Amino acid sequence: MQGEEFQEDAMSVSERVAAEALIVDVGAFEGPLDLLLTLSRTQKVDLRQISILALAQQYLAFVEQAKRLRLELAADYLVMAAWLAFLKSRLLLPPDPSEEGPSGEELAAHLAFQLERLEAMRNAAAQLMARDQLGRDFFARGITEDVQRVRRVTYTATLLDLMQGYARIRTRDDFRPFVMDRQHVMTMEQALERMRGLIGFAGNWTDIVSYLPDGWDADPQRRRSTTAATFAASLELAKEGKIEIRQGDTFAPIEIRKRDPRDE
Amino acid sequence: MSKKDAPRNDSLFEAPPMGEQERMVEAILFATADPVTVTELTGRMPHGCDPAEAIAHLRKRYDGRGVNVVRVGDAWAIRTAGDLGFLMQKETVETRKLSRAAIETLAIVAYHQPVTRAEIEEIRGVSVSRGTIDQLIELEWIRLGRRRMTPGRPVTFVVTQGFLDHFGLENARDLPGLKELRSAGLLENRPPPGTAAMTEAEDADDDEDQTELFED
Amino acid sequence: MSKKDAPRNDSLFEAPPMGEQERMVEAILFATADPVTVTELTGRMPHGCDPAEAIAHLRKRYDGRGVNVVRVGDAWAIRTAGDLGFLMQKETVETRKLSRAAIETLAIVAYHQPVTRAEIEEIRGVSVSRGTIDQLIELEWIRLGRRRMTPGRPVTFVVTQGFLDHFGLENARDLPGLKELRSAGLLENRPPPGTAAMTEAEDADDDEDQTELFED
Repeated sequence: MQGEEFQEDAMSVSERVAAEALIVDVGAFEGPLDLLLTLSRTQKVDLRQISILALAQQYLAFVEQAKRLRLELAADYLVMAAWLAFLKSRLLLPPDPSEEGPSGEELAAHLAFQLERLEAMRNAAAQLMARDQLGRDFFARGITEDVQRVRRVTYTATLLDLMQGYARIRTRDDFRPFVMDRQHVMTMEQALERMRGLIGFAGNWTDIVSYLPDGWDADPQRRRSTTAATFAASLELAKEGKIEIRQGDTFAPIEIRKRDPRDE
Repeated sequence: MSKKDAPRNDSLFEAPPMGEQERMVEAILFATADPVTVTELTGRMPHGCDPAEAIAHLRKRYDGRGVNVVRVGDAWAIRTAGDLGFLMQKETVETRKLSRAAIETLAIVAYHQPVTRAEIEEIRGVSVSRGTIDQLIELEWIRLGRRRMTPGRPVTFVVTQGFLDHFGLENARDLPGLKELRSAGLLENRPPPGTAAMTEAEDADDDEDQTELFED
Repeated sequence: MSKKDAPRNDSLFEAPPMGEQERMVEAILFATADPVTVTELTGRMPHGCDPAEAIAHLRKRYDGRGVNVVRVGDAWAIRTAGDLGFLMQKETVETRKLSRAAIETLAIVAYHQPVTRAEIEEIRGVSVSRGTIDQLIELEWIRLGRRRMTPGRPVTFVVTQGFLDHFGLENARDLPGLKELRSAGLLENRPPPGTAAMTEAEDADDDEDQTELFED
């Protein structure tokens, strides 16, 4: 231990300058591990054979000097300093069997591993960046043709569609009256329903024509249909005993009125 | 490595072998976004190169390949071979049923060809939209026939070979006549089984059409 | 030839001859800047084609030429030969210079993937800023991998096909010095001795990070 201390005091001027430069540049370090890696390079040995004890002392000396220069060190540097001081004591003192936790050697080995791994990753990163890179050393196609998504619609029709379509047009005349009739026909059921609603108000004799729905007398077809339906409906109602029908003469207006049950 | 600093024309360095020059032209044509002129190639390649000759070699090399070296104005580029253009498209095919108007129009052309548009309209009882005719022409099922020798010389429409192929007909005269349609049950008012929903919708249309007709 | 799966597919059409298939693959690879997978090629080429075999032929054909057929993960691309980069100064795209932190983080993800943020921080000895990860994700060089099946289920990061493409790697196993690093035990994730409790705390932190990531 004495020897180690002496060694530190015996640092050459250039080493001392380097150490001070380290302190001034502390902002350039990415944390304590980075700093430790830089310090370890001064040992000029393979990282596998590095003396963690020497490194811990270097680090602690660095922190001391920083304090002397009243430089503010980030908290993690101080945490690392505390941990390295602990590690140093573990490495120097004979192991206390009553003490729990990993031995100083284990901790030192892990720190050495961390440093070696960090350095390995830095080398790997450098190798990676030194590779030929796309767009710098080798190149992709300059004129690209994007794949066009074409949505194509195909129309289908079968011969059956065609024939049915033709048949539909050519036979429309055949169907026309049928469909037309429905358009212009009032059925007896419709007339009956209509009259049942109205008959309650027909206390006096009323011309049956007044029961025809509005607008149905303009078209002759419609007038015929609705007249017939209404007449048929009134016969039905008479049969049911709901109304009475009378006609003064041939072709005279047909009149209806509600049948009063008291008349019986 | 670039030898562009080599002094003047009587270069101290020999130009790379033609095979190398060909590789260079190949790489430049591949990576550059625009067609490249020979002048430009000369400027980019090492001193003493002969890009024009390299292009000639490269062009021969790509002859018949999936991509070709083509001339674009006074410049050169690598382009996909014309016959492989279909690979640059991803088609999604959507099948739709032809509209009723189109089917009817097509049927009228098939049964009455050559037929004018006015005649089609007369038979259908409603006007035929331009789009319907266009669609059928685009499908290559109908085409323009001879002009009718009547006043106004209207164009006529006839069905195409493509139409016959599609519908499996030898010629349009093979189409069954009305009598046959009726005996085949195609003229019944009742829709054939399986087409109920469609026919119902059509019936709704139908009614409208007819109202239209009777309002005339 | 390649029609080994023709009978199995019961294809109605015979696949084009291998020479034709090679042309097709050539055209497709030339046309696109991004690597194309065999599956994608199969989807774009006619039924019954064997793009993998066509690629093998094509690769041989372009061996030593100005442009080469290169493998990028499970995809294929055509790239200019690395030795001709000097001709392409004009094409060089100025990329944003990556910070040391970003480069190191990228290397750690590449060599240790799948790797959690806590592990990256453990290796670098400092916390990894959100921006660094974001930048690498934005460059499409890293992406989220599966969650680690440890307490807290932290997300992991892995490198992308774009990363492989950019650095000219066939796959992540081709990373320089990977074997040596592995045999030296430097890619192991050795927990610090006697820090079980601490690791749990880290995992808890991680959880927060993940929430953050997935909320984006």
